Amino acid sequence: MDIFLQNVANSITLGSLYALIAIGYTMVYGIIRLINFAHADLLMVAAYIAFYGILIFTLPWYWAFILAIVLTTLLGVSIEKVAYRPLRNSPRISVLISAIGVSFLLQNVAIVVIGARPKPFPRPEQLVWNIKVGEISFLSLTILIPIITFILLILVMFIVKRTKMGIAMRAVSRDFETSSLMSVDVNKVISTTFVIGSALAGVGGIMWSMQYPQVDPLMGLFPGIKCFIAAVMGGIGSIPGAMIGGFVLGICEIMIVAFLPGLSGYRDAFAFVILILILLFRPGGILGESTVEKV
Amino acid sequence: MLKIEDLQVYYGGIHALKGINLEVPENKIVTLVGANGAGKSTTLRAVCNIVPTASGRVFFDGENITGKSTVDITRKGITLVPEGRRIFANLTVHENLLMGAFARNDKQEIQNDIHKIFERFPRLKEREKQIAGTLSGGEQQMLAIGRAIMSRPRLLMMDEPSLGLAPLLVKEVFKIIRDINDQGMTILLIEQNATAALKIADYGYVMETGHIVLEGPGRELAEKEEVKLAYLGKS
Amino acid sequence: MLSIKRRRYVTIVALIVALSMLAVGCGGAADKGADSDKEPAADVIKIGVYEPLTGTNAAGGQMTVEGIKLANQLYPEVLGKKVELVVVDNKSEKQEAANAVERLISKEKVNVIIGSYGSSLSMAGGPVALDAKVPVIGCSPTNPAVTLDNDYYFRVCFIDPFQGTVMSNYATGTLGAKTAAIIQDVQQDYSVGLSSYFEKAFKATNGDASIVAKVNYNTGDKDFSAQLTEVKSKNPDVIFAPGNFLECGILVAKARELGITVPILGGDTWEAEEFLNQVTQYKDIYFSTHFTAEEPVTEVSTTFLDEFKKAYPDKEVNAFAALGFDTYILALDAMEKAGSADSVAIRDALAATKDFKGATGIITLDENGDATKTAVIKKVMDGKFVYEAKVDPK
Amino acid sequence: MDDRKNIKFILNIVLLLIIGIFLWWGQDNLSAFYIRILNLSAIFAILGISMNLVLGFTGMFSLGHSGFMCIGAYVAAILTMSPASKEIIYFMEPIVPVLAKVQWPILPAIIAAGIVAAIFGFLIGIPALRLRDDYLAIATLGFAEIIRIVVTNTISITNGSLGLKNIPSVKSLWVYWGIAIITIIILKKIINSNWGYAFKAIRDNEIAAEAMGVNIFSHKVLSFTIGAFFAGIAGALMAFLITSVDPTMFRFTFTFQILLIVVLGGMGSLTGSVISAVIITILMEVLRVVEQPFDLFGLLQIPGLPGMRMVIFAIGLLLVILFYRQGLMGTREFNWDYLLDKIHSFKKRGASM
Repeated sequence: MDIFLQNVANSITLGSLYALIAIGYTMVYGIIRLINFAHADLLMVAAYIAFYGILIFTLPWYWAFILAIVLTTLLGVSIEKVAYRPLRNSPRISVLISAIGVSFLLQNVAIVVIGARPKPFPRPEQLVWNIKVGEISFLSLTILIPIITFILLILVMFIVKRTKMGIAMRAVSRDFETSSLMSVDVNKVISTTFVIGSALAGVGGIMWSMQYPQVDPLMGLFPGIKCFIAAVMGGIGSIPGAMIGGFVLGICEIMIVAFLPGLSGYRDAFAFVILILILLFRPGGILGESTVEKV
Repeated sequence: MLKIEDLQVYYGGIHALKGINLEVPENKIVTLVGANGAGKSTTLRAVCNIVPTASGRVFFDGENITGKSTVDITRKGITLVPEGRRIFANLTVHENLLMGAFARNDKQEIQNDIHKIFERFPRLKEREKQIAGTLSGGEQQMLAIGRAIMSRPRLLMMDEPSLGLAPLLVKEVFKIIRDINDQGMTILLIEQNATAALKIADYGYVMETGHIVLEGPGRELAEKEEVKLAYLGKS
Repeated sequence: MLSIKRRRYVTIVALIVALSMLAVGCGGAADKGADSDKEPAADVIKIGVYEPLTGTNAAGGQMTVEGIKLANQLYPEVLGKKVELVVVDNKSEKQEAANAVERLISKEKVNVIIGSYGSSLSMAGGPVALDAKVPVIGCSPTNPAVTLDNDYYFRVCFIDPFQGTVMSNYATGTLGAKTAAIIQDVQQDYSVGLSSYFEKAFKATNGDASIVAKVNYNTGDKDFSAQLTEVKSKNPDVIFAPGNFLECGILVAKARELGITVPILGGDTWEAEEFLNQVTQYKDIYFSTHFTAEEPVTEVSTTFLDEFKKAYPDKEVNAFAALGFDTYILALDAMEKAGSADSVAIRDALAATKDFKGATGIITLDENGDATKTAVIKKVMDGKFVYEAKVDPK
Repeated sequence: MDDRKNIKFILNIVLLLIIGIFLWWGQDNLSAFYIRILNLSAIFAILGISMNLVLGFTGMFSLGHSGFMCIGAYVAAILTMSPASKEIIYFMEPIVPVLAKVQWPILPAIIAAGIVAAIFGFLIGIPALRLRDDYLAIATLGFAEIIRIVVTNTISITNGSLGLKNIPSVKSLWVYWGIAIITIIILKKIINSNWGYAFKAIRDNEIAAEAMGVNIFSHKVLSFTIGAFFAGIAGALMAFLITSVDPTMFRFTFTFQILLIVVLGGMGSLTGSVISAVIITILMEVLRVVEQPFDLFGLLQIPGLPGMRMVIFAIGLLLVILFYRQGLMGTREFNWDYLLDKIHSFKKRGASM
């Protein structure tokens, strides 16, 4: 029983991290139908800014975190301006290649500027401590991250569902042209989307590196792909879907190792198998309606 | 109110508009009729700068608005009900109407206007919280018109509002157009259904492959032999 | 219309110009290489180094290069000629490693090569060197297959079977373990290799049922909670978890966070600041390595230690720097013994290496070209790597 | 026009002859380093054009190339390694008996590598190609990763993460460039056949293509399978060039390098891909300069910057996709007609003056 509860705790930690990052993915994808490959690298950038903020500029951790989120947001918005906006009317393949290019560039600039060697991420003691309940032990983050994820989920849902900008976002996601006929500045709406998405990436990057306290230039690669899978599982474009997808993926990954340790080497393959099955048989994801565009 | 001078548009290599001159006086219904592909939609889209103009000028209230961004143009009081309705299928009826009022900030007035629209289209009221994609064609057309009105435009441009609707609904749509006009809104209407359009229009233009070939008051135009022959399907 | 055609034309011209420049550039570089090879060959001996300076193995590669450079500063000459180091990055990628070795041999005309951290990279470079008959000295590729069937590949480190066995003996002998769990990175030859030798040795002493769990993860994973929970449920006396310091740092820290208190054992890759930083507040973490600063084996060790502290005052002494150091001085020694910088002569001298005193210990190369030498066991204590024991080869 | 045809035929022969002479000369006179780089460019050229067939000519954004390469490399390696080597190298788990005694010559092994990769391409293509654009991209990337993970875990066949070594070494320019040229010719023939027209029709407008009677799905699968076939061949060649393989070689990041080649060369141009494959492979080596530390007039020592090469390539990729989307060649091909026309018009102009 202890083992099972421990595994539940493990699942919650991993699942809520996936969920947090997946929400950012799904925001951006939902509006402009672009797999923002650079999203994964924004995690890395946020982690490094927080890292340098704390260690080099000796900022208190909360300032370092805020700074990291702000700068990551700025970077995310600039990426959209420079690399995606000029391609707004181009084939989707071009934008996708551009996204891959940006991701490639961020990683390699980080390697050149910071170096390829990983660095330990300083965990603020106020946020991270060990909790022991009977035989189960976990970090305070196991509680903190789901709470943050949930708060952000509510916040993002509120923005998208209740505010004027949110309605405009959904309108833009459907139809650029008609939106602009309604006096909606499409560029501004998309920028706002990237503000939210990148800020979420910032938070995600910081949470990720507190949980797995190590930063390196390629650290975004795996969470990036996993969280995209989570977003697809939940129904890409659906914000509660991303949350559910994140948790489901996290739980599945932990449980496959827990119950079938012999197959633990196939853990990543398993995530991809789920992805492909979902794409093929339920492209709307767990929550979404079947909205894959027809020709 | 709207004045178009020698408007030319290219689509890639295709010369779609070959110099259009057109005028829409205040408080009138002006219609632009012509066969499929004559360039009617292109004219409207060029006014809103959705397609770029190669040459020519567009004046609105005497102000040159050629080349201004779509958002700027619509904020000046021009609204287009696009062909095929183009409602936001993923938004509720209510949200669609709110989108129409996007440029406005007067919350109370917006509520009043929504109320008025529901009075005019009771069917929409019933479906207020419903996702717009689930509406029938006719309801969608009502919604598209309602959404356009929500921006309180001074000039309402409509692209084929009767397309794909049952005859009974077509009639209703034209009645609504009349009504709106009666309340003081200027309308530029595009129709393939030339009979009905010319019947309600104060003035009409006939287009053919990028040119305006005929113009005149609506009823007069409807009587002309060549118009009848070409567009009114006289057998 | 015309402008489009002209642009097309311009593009093609630009392309041809670019290509010819490239060709000339390469040719030029080659000529220069050839020139500098003919003329200064009289007074320069070139040692090539191919190491991963970027990519997943970057940290190991960089540490090794630090050691090699240090040795080069200390001993800049051999046979009365200046030694020139040519360092190239292999990006932790195989085809790059093969290119790098080929480049060193045929473009830079090096006499002997050092490298590489990461056995699979060494296996990519090895055949190239074998074809060209240029000897390579490996600093830390521990996979037995590296030197297998390759008369021109040597190494100054011990190999996985030895390392795995050493840790198994240490676990049973000193730590008194009767059961063990293994956590391995299935994508890493190093991790899989060490694990299997550990398993063999451990089963031989403690019986077939003594390995109570064997779980896998993949390079790049960050979450090991499920694997560790599985291991914890089996209550082993020790855990053997060899692998990249990148993943292992997080893994070991996580194990402690989960309340797993039994000793955790690993291999030589753990000796990196990056690993230490992750596990600094924990104890009972042991690993085998090549070198210790606390019990200098030879006088060379002392020299290395002193000089390393002088050259890199803010860095922790590590085995990879020491191994890099040894490869360099071993290369110089071989040249002196051969009395020439001829590659084949160097190879023969290397093959005959016996009781060579290096910073990491006394090195004798066996018939495969592998070093038989003392292994060192270190542990993490008070935020430092501390010398624990020495294990001699049998 | 018959004249023109003859001229073109002769020119083609001459071009091949020139290439042949260059290879013959190069084999004996170029240093092993240049030969290796040229061979590597040949492999990248095959990878580039086979990806271009899928991406540039059929308009399917597949990111699964590294997976098919992986299959090809392993098939070729296992088929050609000597039984003795296999016995030594599979020390974790012995190789499955069926494969233990196999030892094929190189060429059949290369073809087998292509065929096995093509079979996998076919099997993956049938479900995956029901998807489009980014969904297709992410699904194919997923398949490639699954292949790699399976290869890592099936130790008794692939030797797992330990990889394989002692694969027969092939150094001849003739083999690599010979296969590259054959690939180019075959793909050119395909592209100028009815299949090719169907591919391009699908790329430009699926609805229109369907209306014209093109069976969209089967042509997509066809293009994908052909792409996989040549990716497998390239993988086999990679195995023979490096003589050892392991699963980490074939991460999806490798596919991005091929994508770089295709985009820079021009999506939809075979010659573009070949040229950019050669240029990028060479630049990869030439640009090592920027990573080496160097002295500025003995005054300033600029430390080496490992990773700078990849930054340059990333910027290049972005610049091309943002400002010059057609890449080097766009959808054009190098062709004699263009050259002959030029000469012709030049002559005319000369005459009229």
